[in-house]
Amino acid sequence: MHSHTRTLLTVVTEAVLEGTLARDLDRLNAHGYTITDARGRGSRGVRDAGWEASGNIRIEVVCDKATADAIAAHLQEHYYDDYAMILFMSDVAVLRREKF
Amino acid sequence: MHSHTRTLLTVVTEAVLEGTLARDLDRLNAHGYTITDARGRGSRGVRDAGWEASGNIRIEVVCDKATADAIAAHLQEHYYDDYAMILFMSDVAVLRREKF
Amino acid sequence: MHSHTRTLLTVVTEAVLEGTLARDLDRLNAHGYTITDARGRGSRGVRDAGWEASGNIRIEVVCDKATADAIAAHLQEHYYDDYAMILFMSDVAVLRREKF
Amino acid sequence: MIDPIILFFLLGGVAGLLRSELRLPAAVYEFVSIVLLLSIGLKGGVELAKQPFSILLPHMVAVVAMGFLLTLIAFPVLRYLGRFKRADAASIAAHYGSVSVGTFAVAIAYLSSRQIAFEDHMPLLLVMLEIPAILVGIVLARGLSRETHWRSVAHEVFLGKGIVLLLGGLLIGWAVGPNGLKPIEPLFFDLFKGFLALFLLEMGLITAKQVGSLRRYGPFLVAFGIGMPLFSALVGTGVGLALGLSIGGTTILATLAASASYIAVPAAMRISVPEANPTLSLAAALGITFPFNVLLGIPIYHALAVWAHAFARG
Amino acid sequence: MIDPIILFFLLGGVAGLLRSELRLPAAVYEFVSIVLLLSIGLKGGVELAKQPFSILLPHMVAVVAMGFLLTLIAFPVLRYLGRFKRADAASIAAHYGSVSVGTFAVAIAYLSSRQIAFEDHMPLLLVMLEIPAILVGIVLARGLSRETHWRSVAHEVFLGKGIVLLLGGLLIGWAVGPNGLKPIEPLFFDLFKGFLALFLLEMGLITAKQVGSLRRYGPFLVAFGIGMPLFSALVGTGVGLALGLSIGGTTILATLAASASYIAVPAAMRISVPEANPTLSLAAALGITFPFNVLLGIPIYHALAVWAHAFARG
Amino acid sequence: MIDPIILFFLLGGVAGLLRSELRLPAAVYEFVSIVLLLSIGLKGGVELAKQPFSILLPHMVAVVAMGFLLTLIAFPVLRYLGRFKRADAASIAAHYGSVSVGTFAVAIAYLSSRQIAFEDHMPLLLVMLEIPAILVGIVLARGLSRETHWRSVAHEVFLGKGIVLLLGGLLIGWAVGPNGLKPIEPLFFDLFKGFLALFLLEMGLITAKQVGSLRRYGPFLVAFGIGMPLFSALVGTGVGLALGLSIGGTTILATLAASASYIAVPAAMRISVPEANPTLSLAAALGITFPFNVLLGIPIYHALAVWAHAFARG
Ligand SMILES: Nc1ncnc2c1ncn2[C@@H]1O[C@H](COP(=O)(O)O)[C@@H](O)[C@H]1O
Ligand SMILES: Nc1ncnc2c1ncn2[C@@H]1O[C@H](COP(=O)(O)O)[C@@H](O)[C@H]1O
Ligand SMILES: Nc1ncnc2c1ncn2[C@@H]1O[C@H](COP(=O)(O)O)[C@@H](O)[C@H]1O
Ligand code: NA
Ligand code: NA
Ligand code: NA
Repeated sequence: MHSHTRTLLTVVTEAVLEGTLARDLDRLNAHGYTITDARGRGSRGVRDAGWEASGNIRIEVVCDKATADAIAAHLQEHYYDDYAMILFMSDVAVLRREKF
Repeated sequence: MHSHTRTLLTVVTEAVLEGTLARDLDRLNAHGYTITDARGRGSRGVRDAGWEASGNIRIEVVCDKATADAIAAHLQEHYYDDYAMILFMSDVAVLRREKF
Repeated sequence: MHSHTRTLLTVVTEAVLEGTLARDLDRLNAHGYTITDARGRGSRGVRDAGWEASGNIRIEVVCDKATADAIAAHLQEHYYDDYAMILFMSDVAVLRREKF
Repeated sequence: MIDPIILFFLLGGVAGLLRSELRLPAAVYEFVSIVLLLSIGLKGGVELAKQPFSILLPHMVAVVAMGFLLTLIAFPVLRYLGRFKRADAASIAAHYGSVSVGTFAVAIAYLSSRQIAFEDHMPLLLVMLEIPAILVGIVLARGLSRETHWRSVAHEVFLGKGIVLLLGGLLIGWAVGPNGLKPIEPLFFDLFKGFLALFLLEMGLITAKQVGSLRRYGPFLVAFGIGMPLFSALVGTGVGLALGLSIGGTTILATLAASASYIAVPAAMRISVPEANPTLSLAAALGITFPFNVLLGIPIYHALAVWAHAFARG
Repeated sequence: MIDPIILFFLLGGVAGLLRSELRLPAAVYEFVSIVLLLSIGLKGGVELAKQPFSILLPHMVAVVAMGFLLTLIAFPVLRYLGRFKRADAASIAAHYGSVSVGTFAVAIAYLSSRQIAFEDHMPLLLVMLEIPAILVGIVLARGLSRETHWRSVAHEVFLGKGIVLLLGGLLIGWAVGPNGLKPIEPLFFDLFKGFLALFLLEMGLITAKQVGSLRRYGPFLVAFGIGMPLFSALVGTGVGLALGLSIGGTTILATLAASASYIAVPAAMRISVPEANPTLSLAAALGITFPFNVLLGIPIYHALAVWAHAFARG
Repeated sequence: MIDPIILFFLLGGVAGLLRSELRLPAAVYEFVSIVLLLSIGLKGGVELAKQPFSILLPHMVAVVAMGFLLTLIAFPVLRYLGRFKRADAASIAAHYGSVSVGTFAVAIAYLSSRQIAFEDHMPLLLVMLEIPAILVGIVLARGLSRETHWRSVAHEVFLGKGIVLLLGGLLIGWAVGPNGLKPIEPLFFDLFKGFLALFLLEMGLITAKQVGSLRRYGPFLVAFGIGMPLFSALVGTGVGLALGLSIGGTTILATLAASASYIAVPAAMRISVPEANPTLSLAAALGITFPFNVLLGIPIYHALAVWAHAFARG
């Protein structure tokens, strides 16, 4: 099967950012994203999703490298200092490149 | 540690397909799968999991390349046109190859 | 953007282990982890999260290769035989290496 | 006096249109709808025992026939007037040939807050009316092809959440009778309207989300979403009269006819007619017909039933 | 007349066997069980205040001893007759030495719908009986080895959800007394049976899933899943008589003895005896013993209590 | 006699401190808080209709002024006495200038279980008092800079879950009046205290988690978390007297003043003043002030109101 390489960008951050980030991703040309509810621990302590203020979300965006870099730069500039947030990227193979 | 390379196939699609896909995966020789509930946006608009008809699921299958290709081809043929669905693959290292 | 390579270790296992594994990860020097609720099928049958005893969790840890290997070895030694569990690893690019 | 549950629907709608962050967790929505479905079933089942099957049977048959008929009428309208693709026309027709449990619940609440009696086997008719449209819709989309997996269609249709809970409730209510239900009344009967209020709050939020799709698919869908229920209500009223139902019963049968499914049918169509665009049918059923019925339709159908009964009596 | 809650269990079971898509979201299951556990605790606590501790103490001791005993009897049966591995035999034995809160709730509902009185400190005995079997099970699997982390075992056992809610409810009920509970009665008491119905619906669905495992593990497990509760009920009846419990109280103690845990013990065993196969114990406890007790066992234990009291008195 | 709901809070707190695995699923927490918010709104709305707007308006204005004032007083204390960073001081001040719906609910429960009457428009004042502190907090952190997106702040603040449900409930209650609400009373009124008990159980669990942070941030936060509500309660009592509120109404106004937000304000601050550390304000509001108010504060504020009324009357 003919496949193409794209970048999978994964972000784990505070649930309170969901709306804001959805708008950001739109503006930064992500063709789509997938969100799941999550909990976890990091440098800002335990976030256990027990109630509104303490939930995480895990966002995945499949896009080209340039878009992923732009999103990562944007997140790093605007949210990294003030919010619990990590992000990481990897290469993935996709089938229909026009979707991403 | 001795590890082996396998393919991780990730599918994001409509929750209504869960039962059907579980049967398909079985038939296509996936040794297992993992499902999480998700929401997101893509070419078919926002799917926000507010109620039954608008939820996504995120399926992961770790298997050999051939199986992953077969599953991807099957999904592309049967569901890609009619359902909100994306899929992507990457290589992962596993410890006990006989499990996958 | 300057990025660094780290290892993403993903574990899918029984929800009952959450507390124990969180403590283990702490001890094994993971700087953080992310957990989502999951269900699935594997060699130990269907785990469908219908109630307490049958739920899975999906744990992600981003860390250096050595830590990932140590965690994998620890899990394999202590839990692989007795619990529904799979694990796999892949390389990911991270931005601020000091976080991981 | 306006029913508070209607105001909950409006509250949800307004909050949704203003993009409030309010939303019911999916688990809460499910909890509330499970309790409502069981309540409706139980309430109907209790009274079922009192009726001889010989009276129920003709009603059941008539209602099934009505479900077939409405779907068959809606299809050509959508296909030729609305110029929808075959699969889309079939799917939307199936939604309108079937019923909405939420609308049914509002009609019950409407009548009981006005102390208007109605026949107690209405929940049974609700169940009967849910299914035929799905079968017709599939056949309209597919023809009677061999390829349709009727076994899995039947499984999908008869073992869906809604039917299992409604039928289960009916059977339990029928088996234990009114006294047997006493101990579970506080949850299933006393809280009914409160849960219905929460349900409608969420329905308002969901409805508000359909507005975008509606704008895209234009005026025909809007017109159909209002015209079809009005027409179906006439048919329902006629059937009600013919079956000799009371004014309350006629009102409910008209409401059932007028309502469009947004739970059972979407799920079944998604599996059996996947090439149909689900956004179309949901935009119409949820974005237009549900609010229309809840806010205006039910009082209209009630007036219609009163008028028809007066007319019929002479 | 059959209790409606039993029918909810059957509805769940049938829906599950037919592979209906019906399922309660995990959050709803938790909500319902949290309310049930608190209800049972509160109800017991209210009455606890009336009893002097000097009466309660011997009952508590007797019940703990019974928990030890039943586990110790079940183990060799499973190990030598059933030819289970040591860990599996120990784990299953622990399940049967402990109790099922769901079964207890059904027994309460059974007695109160028949207006049969029972001692009010039964929830306390329920709590007491939950724990000893876990300890015995671990020792049977492990020996009294140094390696067992008793601290974390104790943590797991005493701070599990079930015990905290039951004990917490007991203490709150005991502290505020019947009048103090008035304002929270509508949630915790009036809705009790309704929530129990929803709980049993879900239990039916879960039970149906055990059938596959049962087929695999064969007839011994099925026989044990019926024989053991019958035997335990005899022991429970004897203890009830010896403690001078009423007919209702004896019935409940027999039911407690006969019931097998599927919440506290599985969780504890999974952590402390991980090499035991959880499928085995759940298949027996949920697939056989729970339905057996709920459908047949409780009436049998009631009859047994009536007969034993008649026999004892005369 | 101690209120059982307080004991639920303690149960949650103890379970949390002992690291029990007990926790309410997030969906259950949301369900319970949605019902509570609607209940409070509905109850207030029903009575609102009876009051002419000319009486309400001065109360609303006074309360908004109080919200501004308390935030402006708290800020310098935190900034200069507590040596917090500007953003942190502004954020914490906003939490304390706003209100806690949970504390309000406990105060209502406290008064009604003692049959002490209070003015029925209190929920309206609750809504009014929720918002001004947020605006002040943002301005304190930012200055009146052009960069603040006031549109999105307003959206965040006025369309947050809490305000929508409280205001929505008020409007619905006001529109349908007491008779109209009858059918939904069982869910929203009868279960109120039961749901409040579950809510407080979870609040206890959450509060227990704040202990770690408190230890880290030291004694000033603890002192502030007790001193500030005591001071605010004095202000609230004064305003209550000046507005001519009854003893009950004064108690509630003092409680409102004394309470610190942990829902609306944290969410708004997180978005609008992200550089403020949310752990600080939650540790103070949840870890200190909420338990203080619930366990000791409300009785104190009640005594204060009694004393102040006696004093005022002469
Ligand atoms: N090393 C890690 N591996 C996986 N997830 C992490 C890691 N570090 C942080 N996280 C997740 O990211 C969230 C925010 O991280 P932090 O900003 O470090 O507190 C945490 O709550 C975790 O869910
Ligand atoms: N570029 C993307 N990155 C991540 N997830 C996506 C992307 N595109 C689509 N999705 C997910 O896949 C679902 C279906 O996509 P679509 O068929 O494009 O509507 C969406 O609801 C998203 O959850
Ligand atoms: N090949 C696989 N791909 C993805 N997930 C798997 C796979 N095998 C097992 N799993 C997940 O891991 C859990 C435990 O696996 P097992 O120990 O094989 O029963 C299952 O319940 C699945 O959620
Ligand atoms: Na219809
Ligand atoms: Na037992
Ligand atoms: Na305040």
